[in-house]
Amino acid sequence: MTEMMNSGIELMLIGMGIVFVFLALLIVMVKIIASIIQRFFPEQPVSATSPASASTSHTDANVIAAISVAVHQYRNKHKGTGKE
Amino acid sequence: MTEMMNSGIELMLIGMGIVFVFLALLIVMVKIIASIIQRFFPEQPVSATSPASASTSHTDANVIAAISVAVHQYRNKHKGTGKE
Amino acid sequence: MTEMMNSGIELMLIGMGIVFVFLALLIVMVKIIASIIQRFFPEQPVSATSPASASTSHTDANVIAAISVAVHQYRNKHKGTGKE
Amino acid sequence: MDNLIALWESTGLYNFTGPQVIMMLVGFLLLYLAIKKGFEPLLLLPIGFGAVLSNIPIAGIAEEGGILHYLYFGIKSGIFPLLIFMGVGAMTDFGPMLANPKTLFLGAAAQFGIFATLLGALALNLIPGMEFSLQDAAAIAIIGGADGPTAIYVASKLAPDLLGPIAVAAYSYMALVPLIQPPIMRALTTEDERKIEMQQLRVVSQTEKIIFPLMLLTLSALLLPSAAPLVGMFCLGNLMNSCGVVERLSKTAQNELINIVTIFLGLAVGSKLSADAFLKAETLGILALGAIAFCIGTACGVIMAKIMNKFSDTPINPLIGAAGVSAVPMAARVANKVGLESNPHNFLLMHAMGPNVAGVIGSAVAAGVLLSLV
Amino acid sequence: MDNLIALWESTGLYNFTGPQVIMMLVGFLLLYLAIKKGFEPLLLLPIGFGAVLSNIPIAGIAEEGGILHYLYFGIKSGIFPLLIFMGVGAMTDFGPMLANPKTLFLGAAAQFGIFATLLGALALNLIPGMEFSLQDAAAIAIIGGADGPTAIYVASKLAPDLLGPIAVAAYSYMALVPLIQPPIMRALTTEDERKIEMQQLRVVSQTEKIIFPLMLLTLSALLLPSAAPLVGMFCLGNLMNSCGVVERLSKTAQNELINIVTIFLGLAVGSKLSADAFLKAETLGILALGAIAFCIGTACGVIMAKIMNKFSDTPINPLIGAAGVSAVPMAARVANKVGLESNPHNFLLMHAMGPNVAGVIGSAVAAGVLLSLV
Amino acid sequence: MDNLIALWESTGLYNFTGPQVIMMLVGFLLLYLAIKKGFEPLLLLPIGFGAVLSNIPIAGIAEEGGILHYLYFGIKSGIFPLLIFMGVGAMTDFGPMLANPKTLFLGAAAQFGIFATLLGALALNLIPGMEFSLQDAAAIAIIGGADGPTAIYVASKLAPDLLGPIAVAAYSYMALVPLIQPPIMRALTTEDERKIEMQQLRVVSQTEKIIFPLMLLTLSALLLPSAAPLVGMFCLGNLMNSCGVVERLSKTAQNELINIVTIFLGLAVGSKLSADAFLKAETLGILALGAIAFCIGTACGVIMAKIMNKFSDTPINPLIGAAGVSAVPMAARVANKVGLESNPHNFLLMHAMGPNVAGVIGSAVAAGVLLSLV
Ligand code: NA
Ligand code: NA
Ligand code: NA
Repeated sequence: MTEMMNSGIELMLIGMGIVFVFLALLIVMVKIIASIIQRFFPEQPVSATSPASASTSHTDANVIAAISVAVHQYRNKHKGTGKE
Repeated sequence: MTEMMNSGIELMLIGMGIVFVFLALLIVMVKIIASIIQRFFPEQPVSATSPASASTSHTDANVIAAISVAVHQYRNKHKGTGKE
Repeated sequence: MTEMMNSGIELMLIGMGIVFVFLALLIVMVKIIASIIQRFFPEQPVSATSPASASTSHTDANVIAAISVAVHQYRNKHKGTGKE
Repeated sequence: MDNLIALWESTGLYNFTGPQVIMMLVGFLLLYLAIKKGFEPLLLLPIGFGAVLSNIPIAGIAEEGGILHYLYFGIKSGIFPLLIFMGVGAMTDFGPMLANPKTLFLGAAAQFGIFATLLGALALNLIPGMEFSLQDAAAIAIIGGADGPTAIYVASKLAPDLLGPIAVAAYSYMALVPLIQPPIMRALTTEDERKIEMQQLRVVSQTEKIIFPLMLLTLSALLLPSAAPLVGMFCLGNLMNSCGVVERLSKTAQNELINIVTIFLGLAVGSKLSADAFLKAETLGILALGAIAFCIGTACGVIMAKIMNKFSDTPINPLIGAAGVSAVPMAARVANKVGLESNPHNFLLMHAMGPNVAGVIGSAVAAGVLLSLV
Repeated sequence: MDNLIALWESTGLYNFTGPQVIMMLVGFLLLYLAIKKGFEPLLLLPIGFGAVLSNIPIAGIAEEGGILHYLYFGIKSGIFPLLIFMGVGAMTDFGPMLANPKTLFLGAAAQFGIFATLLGALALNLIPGMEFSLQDAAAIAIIGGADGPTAIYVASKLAPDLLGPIAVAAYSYMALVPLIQPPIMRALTTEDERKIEMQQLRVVSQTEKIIFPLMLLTLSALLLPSAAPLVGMFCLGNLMNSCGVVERLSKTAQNELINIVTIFLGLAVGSKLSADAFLKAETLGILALGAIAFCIGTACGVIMAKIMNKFSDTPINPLIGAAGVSAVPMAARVANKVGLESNPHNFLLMHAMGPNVAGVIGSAVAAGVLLSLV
Repeated sequence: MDNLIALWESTGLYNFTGPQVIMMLVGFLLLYLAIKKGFEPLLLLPIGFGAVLSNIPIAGIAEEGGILHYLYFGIKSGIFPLLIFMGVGAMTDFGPMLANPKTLFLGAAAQFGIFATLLGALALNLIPGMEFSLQDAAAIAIIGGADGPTAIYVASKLAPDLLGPIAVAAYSYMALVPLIQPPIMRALTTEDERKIEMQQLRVVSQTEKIIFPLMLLTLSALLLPSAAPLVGMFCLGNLMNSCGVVERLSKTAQNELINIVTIFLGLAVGSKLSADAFLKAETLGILALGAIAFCIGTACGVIMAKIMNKFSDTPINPLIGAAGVSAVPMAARVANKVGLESNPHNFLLMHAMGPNVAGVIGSAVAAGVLLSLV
């Protein structure tokens, strides 16, 4: 019994140790990779707003309402077929 | 041979008996459940017509025609990709 | 070694022979079937242009732009849910 | 030269046997029926193709090590028919039946087709050349259940050798329901009866739809555990759909999973259409008995509906009794169509869906009886 | 008459044992929790249904030759949990974690719940009637990882007899995260701490997202190969998604494949909810220990975050530490919600996703330790 | 302390062998080619990942009891490549070939790449360190078929030890078709030949498209049953698509089913990229022979097209002969692109699809010859 508890405590210490060492190493590596990429292979971050959303403002509200109805109905019909 | 026919007849009687007893019990239980639910846990049955369909009448016919074309084309293209 | 090469050469000759004979037979059969079908069961080839595309020209450009935006957004949202 | 002779001796032309040729033609016939005649193509196309593949000599596609041999394990273990039944359950709406539960009796009556066929199969033993054991007779009888996965499940347990013809007969006659049923329905009903309009069905709450499959499974567990695998998987699919919280799983069970299993199941059934198993007098007997089973089931459903109409407060159109054989949703559509002929304003479809799904339950119960007593 | 008696003796009514009835009720309870209470329905519905099916007498659905017995092979071989982990990987976005890598420490700290529970399980041996081996204790402890597939994988290797209760506990407590965590989080933090706003996360490039899973797998291969099956399948899914060139495969892994496997896995787990395995004092112990594991994990995550906030240049809201237990994305949502209570303009969701996915990695690493040393 | 030592002895760092490290690097190289260079990513990504996973020491992912070991059964049994071939069949349109059936000769000619490579592999035996049996040579030769599932199917039957390198070579060279083919095509044709415009293809009726797969299967059954599993599953997929009545099944075969099997097949192929099997002189031989096979196949296709152009009433652009190697649809696109360089108004794509799909049939026939005679 006490022996098993001792094993358990040892397991706890080793286990938490490994978890921390492993994730600490991961932090170091993530940082190294990030700095390498930012220095040598910089990427242009893509902006989240799509150009499509901008052009929407020019269409009048009635049209948009109609479309949302149509898409809604289409989506429902779509679901209804149970094929996709 | 006759023995097998006898088994068969017995099987028929027992079988149809069980089928009827089973489904009769099911009827009883369905009715009990239905009355319990209707008495103690009444639900508001959701109307089948969605609010979206009502607003459709306000959009003019040309717009609806255009939308149905668009959705039709979209659906075709959609199929065409063979990915979904 | 030489024996194996001999086997290989024989295999090459037989193999290419069979491939050609097989595909030649296929050509013959395809032609026979095609002539039988064209003579006895002619089909009306369906035209590729759908009637829907014709009616599009009657809707004004603003509506079409709005629709393409809507479908585009719908498709994106559609993708975004990751359910289909 | 030796190689050329070896090659010739490895051709199909050299090795084909007459029976194999006939079975390949049977396979092509099934493909023709599936594609050109629209006979249950989802099943008969893979079954027909499987028959063609498995009768190619030398290739050994249905023998140890061949792909169809591996796929057959899915039937032997019961996994494929049960998964299909789960998908069918997910596609089933018990609403119309719950709104009018006494239609369950129609689903019960139509199962007489099963047990009458059982006697018929035993009687066929009188004809020389036919030899059906009680197991065989039970497996054939289940064709009368008009339910593909149930028939395959029962046949794979009781008479695997007859699986091929039984499955083919079951799906063929299901496809022929629009031809088989109407004459019987017209013969057993009067014009006035066919005109009967039924009361609109009440709306069924979601809670009832959730509780029903659980209740059905419980009843099966208490009374007829041998039906529990079939009933259970059917109820699982139904619950996944009706509960509304696992839409992902329900959609997958109704679409991708059932499609994948259908391809595999069809091919595996086809692999049992070997000359040994099919080109026997018994096969003719099975085909004849299957047709009889559908006819008797239809007739009993209609007669039961006539009797119930006599004693019920609300009117019951006897045509919906025919839908009790199951063959979902074909039989319900047939009832609707025959009803419209007599009364163009009488839409029986939803009323016929009640006995239709009741027929599925009825034949699963009958399958349980056969599995436990035979 | 003999037949009638045989039939009666083949009913469930005749054969049901008390424990089977209780286990069926447990199954129905799980279905109730899944459907009405929304407890992880995708898993608990099939698990509950599997429990019902496998406790039906005579039917033998979970015994040799039954469908659940075949499905269980997918767990015994590790295939099902690994495929689910692959799908989860494909659904995981490591972006927030890569933008703020020190949140990995929060995912590490929360794993103390696992190891504390291991000791707790061993301590329970003092209570008469409880008997846990070191393997059992390790399998129970992994509930603290708050990750379903990891728990099932480890339990199937170390203590297959306890698989049923462990899986049920793991998924139940994951569903209860919104109830379990907030009181602990509030008790360990001050109002001011909960108000801390964090800096907006930088945008992470696709290259980093592609390299990360490969790096993680390499590290696991070098240091902890016993975690490599879990980590590897997770990274495969993640790579399929982040690389952008195999969208077909990524979508299938996230949808159809994971759905199919979820149905099968749930049923197979349910088949281990037999009376023999479940109706024991140990099960109560497992349920109690599971709750404790979640509490300790949450507390350690929060405390670690408080410590890091002290020493960090940029502010860290201690609430996001609670997300380190994993339970993706529930725990991150809880952190967000508790944060909004104190500061209605403080959206912690994305900040909490970092420790949340770090918790998945952390528990996979802990699982590797347990698998290699126990 | 003992535990720490045990832990150290269970790390990858302690257990890695040089060859394993090299094979992991090979796996990473394949991932790089798949992701950054776009080399057939659907296959090379899972193959590369499988190579990485299977070379992790201790973890035993590809050994008895590991997930990749179980998945490999799908290749050993032939199930995976045949299911993929079914899906490819469902995606194939035989229309252009049926409109111009003599392009089948181009698909035949290009198979000379297979048989020339067979001789080449046997000749390599002269080099010390290389040792190929006739089986090995045949399995390597099939790379020249430029068809992934066919290559994997044949290799798994004739030379399972060489499966890894053969599959990698087949898919890599298919990805390199746009680099390998154009110089050969230009060298063997004159500017005038490349400018040849071809007559518009007639419309092919649906009936022809339905009959063709059945005819092809029948011919294979009669003449070359050893090719029937491959040809049969391909024709099944094609029939499901062209018949139009089982759209559900056809879509599933083309999408979810092929995607799932692709993931599994790729991982399982990767599991054969072990150091023992890969780090040998023979692998270099296989890679060299594969490149030669593609070159010879391309050249023979072009030459055959030149000959046919001489004797045909209607003009044939020799460039479309190169598409006869299969590598669908890459080779057809290459023919189109090279044609456009000489004549910007000359769209050869549809004309090249004929020999392209003919090449698939041709290599399945060649596979049948090899399987039956070797
Ligand atoms: Na029925
Ligand atoms: Na965790
Ligand atoms: Na080819």
